[in-house]
Amino acid sequence: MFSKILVANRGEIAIRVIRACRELGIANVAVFSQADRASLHVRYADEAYCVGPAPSAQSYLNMDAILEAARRSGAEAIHPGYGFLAENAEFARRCEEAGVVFIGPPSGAIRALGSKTSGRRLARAAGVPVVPGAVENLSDAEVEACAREIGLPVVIKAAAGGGGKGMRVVREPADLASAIRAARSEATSAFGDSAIYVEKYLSAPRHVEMQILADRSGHTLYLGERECSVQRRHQKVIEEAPSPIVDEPLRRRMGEAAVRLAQAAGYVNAGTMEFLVDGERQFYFLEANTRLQVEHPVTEMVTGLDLVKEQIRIAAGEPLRLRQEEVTIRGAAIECRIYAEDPFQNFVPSPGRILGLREPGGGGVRIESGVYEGYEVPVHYDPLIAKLITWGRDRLEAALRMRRALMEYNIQGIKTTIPFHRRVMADPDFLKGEIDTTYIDRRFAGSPQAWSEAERDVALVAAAIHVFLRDQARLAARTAPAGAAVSPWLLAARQAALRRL
Amino acid sequence: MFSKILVANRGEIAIRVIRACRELGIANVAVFSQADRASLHVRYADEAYCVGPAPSAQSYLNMDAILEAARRSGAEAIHPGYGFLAENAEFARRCEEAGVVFIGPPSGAIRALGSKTSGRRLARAAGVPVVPGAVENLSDAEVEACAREIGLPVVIKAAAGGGGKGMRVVREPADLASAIRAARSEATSAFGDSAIYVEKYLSAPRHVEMQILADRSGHTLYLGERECSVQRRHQKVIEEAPSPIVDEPLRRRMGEAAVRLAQAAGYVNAGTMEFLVDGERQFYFLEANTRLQVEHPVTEMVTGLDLVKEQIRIAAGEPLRLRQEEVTIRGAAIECRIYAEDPFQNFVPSPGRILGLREPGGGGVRIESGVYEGYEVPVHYDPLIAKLITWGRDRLEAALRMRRALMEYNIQGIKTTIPFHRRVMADPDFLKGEIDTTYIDRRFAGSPQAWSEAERDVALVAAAIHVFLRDQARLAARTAPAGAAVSPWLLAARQAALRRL
Amino acid sequence: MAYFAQSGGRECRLDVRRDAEGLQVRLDENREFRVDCLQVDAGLYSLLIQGRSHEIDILEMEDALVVLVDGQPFRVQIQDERERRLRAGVGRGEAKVGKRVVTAPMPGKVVKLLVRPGDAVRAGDGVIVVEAMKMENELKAPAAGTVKEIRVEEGKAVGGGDILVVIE
Amino acid sequence: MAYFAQSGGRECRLDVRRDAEGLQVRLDENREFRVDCLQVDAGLYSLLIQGRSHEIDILEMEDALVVLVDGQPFRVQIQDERERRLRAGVGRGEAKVGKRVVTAPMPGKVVKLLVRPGDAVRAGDGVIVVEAMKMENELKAPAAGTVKEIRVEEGKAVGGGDILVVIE
Repeated sequence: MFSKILVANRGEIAIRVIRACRELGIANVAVFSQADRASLHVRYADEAYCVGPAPSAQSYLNMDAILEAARRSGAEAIHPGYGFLAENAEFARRCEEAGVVFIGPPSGAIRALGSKTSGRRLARAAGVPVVPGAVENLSDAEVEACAREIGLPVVIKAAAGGGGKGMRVVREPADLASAIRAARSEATSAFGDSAIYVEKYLSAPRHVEMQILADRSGHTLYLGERECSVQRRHQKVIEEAPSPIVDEPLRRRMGEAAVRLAQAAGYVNAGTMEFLVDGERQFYFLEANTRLQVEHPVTEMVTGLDLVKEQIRIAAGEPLRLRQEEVTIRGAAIECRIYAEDPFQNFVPSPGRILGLREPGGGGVRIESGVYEGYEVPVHYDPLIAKLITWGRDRLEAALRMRRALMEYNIQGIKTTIPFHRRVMADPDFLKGEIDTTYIDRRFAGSPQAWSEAERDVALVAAAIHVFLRDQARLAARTAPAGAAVSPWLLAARQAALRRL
Repeated sequence: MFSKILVANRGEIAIRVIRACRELGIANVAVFSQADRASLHVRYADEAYCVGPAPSAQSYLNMDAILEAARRSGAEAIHPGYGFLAENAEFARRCEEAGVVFIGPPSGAIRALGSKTSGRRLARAAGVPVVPGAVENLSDAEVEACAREIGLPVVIKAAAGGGGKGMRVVREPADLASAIRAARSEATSAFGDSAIYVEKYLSAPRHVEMQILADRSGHTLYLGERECSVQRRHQKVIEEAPSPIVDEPLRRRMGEAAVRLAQAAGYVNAGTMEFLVDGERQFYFLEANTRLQVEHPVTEMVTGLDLVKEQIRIAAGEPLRLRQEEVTIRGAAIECRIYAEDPFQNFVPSPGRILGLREPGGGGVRIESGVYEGYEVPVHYDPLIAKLITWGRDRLEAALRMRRALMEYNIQGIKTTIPFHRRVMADPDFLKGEIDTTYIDRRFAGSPQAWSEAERDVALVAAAIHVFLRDQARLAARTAPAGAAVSPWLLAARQAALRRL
Repeated sequence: MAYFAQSGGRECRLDVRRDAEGLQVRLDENREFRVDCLQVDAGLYSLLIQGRSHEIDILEMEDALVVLVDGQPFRVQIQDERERRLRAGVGRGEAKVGKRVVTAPMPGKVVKLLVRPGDAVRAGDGVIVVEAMKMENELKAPAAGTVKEIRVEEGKAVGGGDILVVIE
Repeated sequence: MAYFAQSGGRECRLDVRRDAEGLQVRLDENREFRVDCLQVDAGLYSLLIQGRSHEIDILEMEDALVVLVDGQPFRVQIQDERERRLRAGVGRGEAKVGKRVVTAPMPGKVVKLLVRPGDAVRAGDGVIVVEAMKMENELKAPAAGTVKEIRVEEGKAVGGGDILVVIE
């Protein structure tokens, strides 16, 4: 086993990996950009090295600086998290060269599966059905030609992409040019690779993905599916395991297809095969994610496995400790991604300082968070600040528990998507499991309104009290001496903060 | 099913019950003393009524006020939590009279089992072994006589007690009189009942208890054991499930004994049979707890059951939905009780305002907490402010996860037992499962010291920086205008609080 | 103090008084609320109103408050008497003319300018692409007109609320 | 600034300087620490020292600091030069004489007085029972002597640090 691991990421996923290291008794090393000195992953790690200025191209994507931090600290392995360098075959190769273990698949498998175009090719060869489209790295003109050939709607995607970045759906011919431009530009800035491709856009499919684990000897397991149909701008916002539409026979068929594809690619470590599932429960391979997924906790909650620890053990050369028939699903889990975005203003990013934080607790509740009270969410990175996961004996218990936990979750100072999730958890369609990738647009179009009128009087009374107290406080401040210095010692101010009125 | 439940408790357990109600879609009603307006259970509940002044005898033990709150709010049932009125047969009887369902056993079963003396009598009759001692309500003289008869060491206990209150161990004849006085006085103030009894004190037994559930038709299940050997002043501080020394045959024997005893008492709802287990793995019935236990979450974590929801369903007349063979134990769970006590000063209570709070997160971590940042822990009640529970695929993973979670847990403003728990989780005996009721005295006697010298230089450097910055801030404060009014709006002060130096 | 509020198509008047027992709020001259109010944080309150316990979280938006009552959002526009008189004096049309600017909704970086000064634009046309928190956001013209002024350059950082493009 | 610290039987001198790059701490004239210090809360710090990341939580006790380094506690007594000179002037014996009082370690209620003025007590004898947070705590005499004064009554509330009994 390794004695020290470097975590080449930031935010909640860096903390996730640090926790796994700590629970395995492995020393851990964080890296951080100049904008991230106060970030929680730096505080939690055993060691921490600055790898460059705020822009990720100069820090979290800076292979030289990260490999240098590994060398300085004596780390024997690097965990890339998700995003940044996680699916970068070049980085995996450079780790191999530098004699440091990349905790992920070999660079060859990343190349074979990581690009969506070559992944689709491999799937076809392995007899796994795929969505119609062009699987090549296309020029702008070729994208347009192919789009016309397979017919609108189409989706343009970054070949190296993931998480909705560099992805655009085109429904009208007039939007094609600007979508190509946007996809290519985002692909370049997010992944350092401008390659894009196009495929048929299925109208209301469900997004179901299969988690796999493979050890070095080729022993490959599937750990069941996750349903990720609740998406906004093609970015997953709510995921769950198991999928409400997958039964044991379908699970086995999808799982075996995923394992077949992984083995064809010489895959090692944790990975995910994404599928679209249509109304007839036919599944089509969409793309592979050759890394840990954001939503991996829902699989952990129902299987009892710790995927990051499994990744580390596999990378250290250990064989998987269980057989397929020992993988059992207990209950159901749901994850809500908490973004620093304003749900009342079209989800524009809302960076800034967190002035108050109260996290939910209790049974069946898990929080993966990268923030704390007093922390400033920086403008430079992804707005995902936390994930809230709940478990229940069945899907309904998990959903009602999520609703309860979201009521307790309170973040002051920045806007977050918590109120949006509360609405979803009160929606009958969601509670019945009637979700697909059009779900959010279909159910939550238009400006967000209160979903019941019962408490409007209370809202009016509260608003009046709020402005009344604010006016009184302003009045008091005007009569107080101005310019009093604010120091950390004034935090004692908080002592007087809890006022009964 | 009930449409509204009143929760006759405070702190973390009131919140625990409110959460269960919310997840079942049941309206809930909190009660609070005048000292608890700002407590979290009041904020989380749907309704809240003040039931009297700070002292519990006038509020949380005030049956008239609580029944009146139930009447006003239209609550159909009352959940008593643990402590306060939870094991009070008189209160259960008064609920029955008032036509409101007491969520717990019938008053007859509380009387039969709730008093330790009658519980022991019943156990003997049911063929369950008990510890030698006098099972009567004794006078001071009778306690002394009986102690002499069975021989020191003995333990004097409140007949109506629990949680170490009203309990005193006597090893020396000279201490007998003061121990009797203290036990009787605590029994009176904590339970309103001065009855005490005495039994043989086993020298280094393990404390293992069996959770049971019984529905109204007499169908009774055992849900496996909890080991609660890690105690200080006879108060449990760390609990776990399963017990490291209990294997499946012993679990079945203890479980069946617990079920037999419950059935003999006409028991309905959740309950716990406490046993002492000696070095030969012989078990002796100690007492019954006719209520939810503080440590119930560890059983929930390994069985996947929600005990409070089960209690509510049973009280509503529903039959248990599972059979004994469907109760399965997955992995292991550990609970650390977080008290507002100073571990560096002989665990004296440390009430006061919580100025900063960072709770741990991540997989397998559960927090049951009654506090929040800015909250003032009142002097009037039990110092238990939170419980931290971890789960792992095996005991070692749960323990290492606990160690990791305790590192993340940070409470500013008051002293807590978190540093003590960190020490336990680093102790080889604990990690090997070598614990008994003498464990804490044996391993952690004397003044607490750092358990390794490696970081003392860092501690010295940090101390110097701390006083340096404090001196500088005091200097700055002296030159700033004095008497600036502190208002909640000044909380923005926090914005400047995160200082890089 | 008297306040005037609009919410969900409803207009009402609210009078807030503080007395020895706490706060008293009158809604529209006919309903009285006796409120036991605990202020937990600047925008976070615990209200007890006739036995009901409400957790209130208030988000201040540009032109209104979003009041979360136990997590459920209500948009409330509220003014005191002075503000109300001021607003009454301003024509509604005027406010719209003043809105013909494209502002940055959040801090970010200008990725691409899609128009040049003098270009004619229709309402809804993309005029500028701003990247914030790793997502590109195409900002659109609020109304038809001519691009009068561009106040930023490609590659430059912008602050939340900065005026980027002026359309006439 | 120069400080003098005692910890774990060790005595040392610490010099703290602030310069443009952050804080520099010299330990005992021979070891230099360049510290990247982030103050998170009044007693909570994140220190980066030569690549090592430490979370420091400082609890102020009556006569010392408890410094938790990544959760591990160290008791440190630390003074600046002025304080050190002051203490040096005070005989150690004197301080002990001044300690012959029984104080309430926390707020609570007096349950029972076990002694009366004029009673002789030995060190370790119980003198008073105080209930705090539902537990009864018997407070003991710090030294042998005679009870000179009892400042509280049974049933009365006491504050943390209040002097309850004076022994001479």
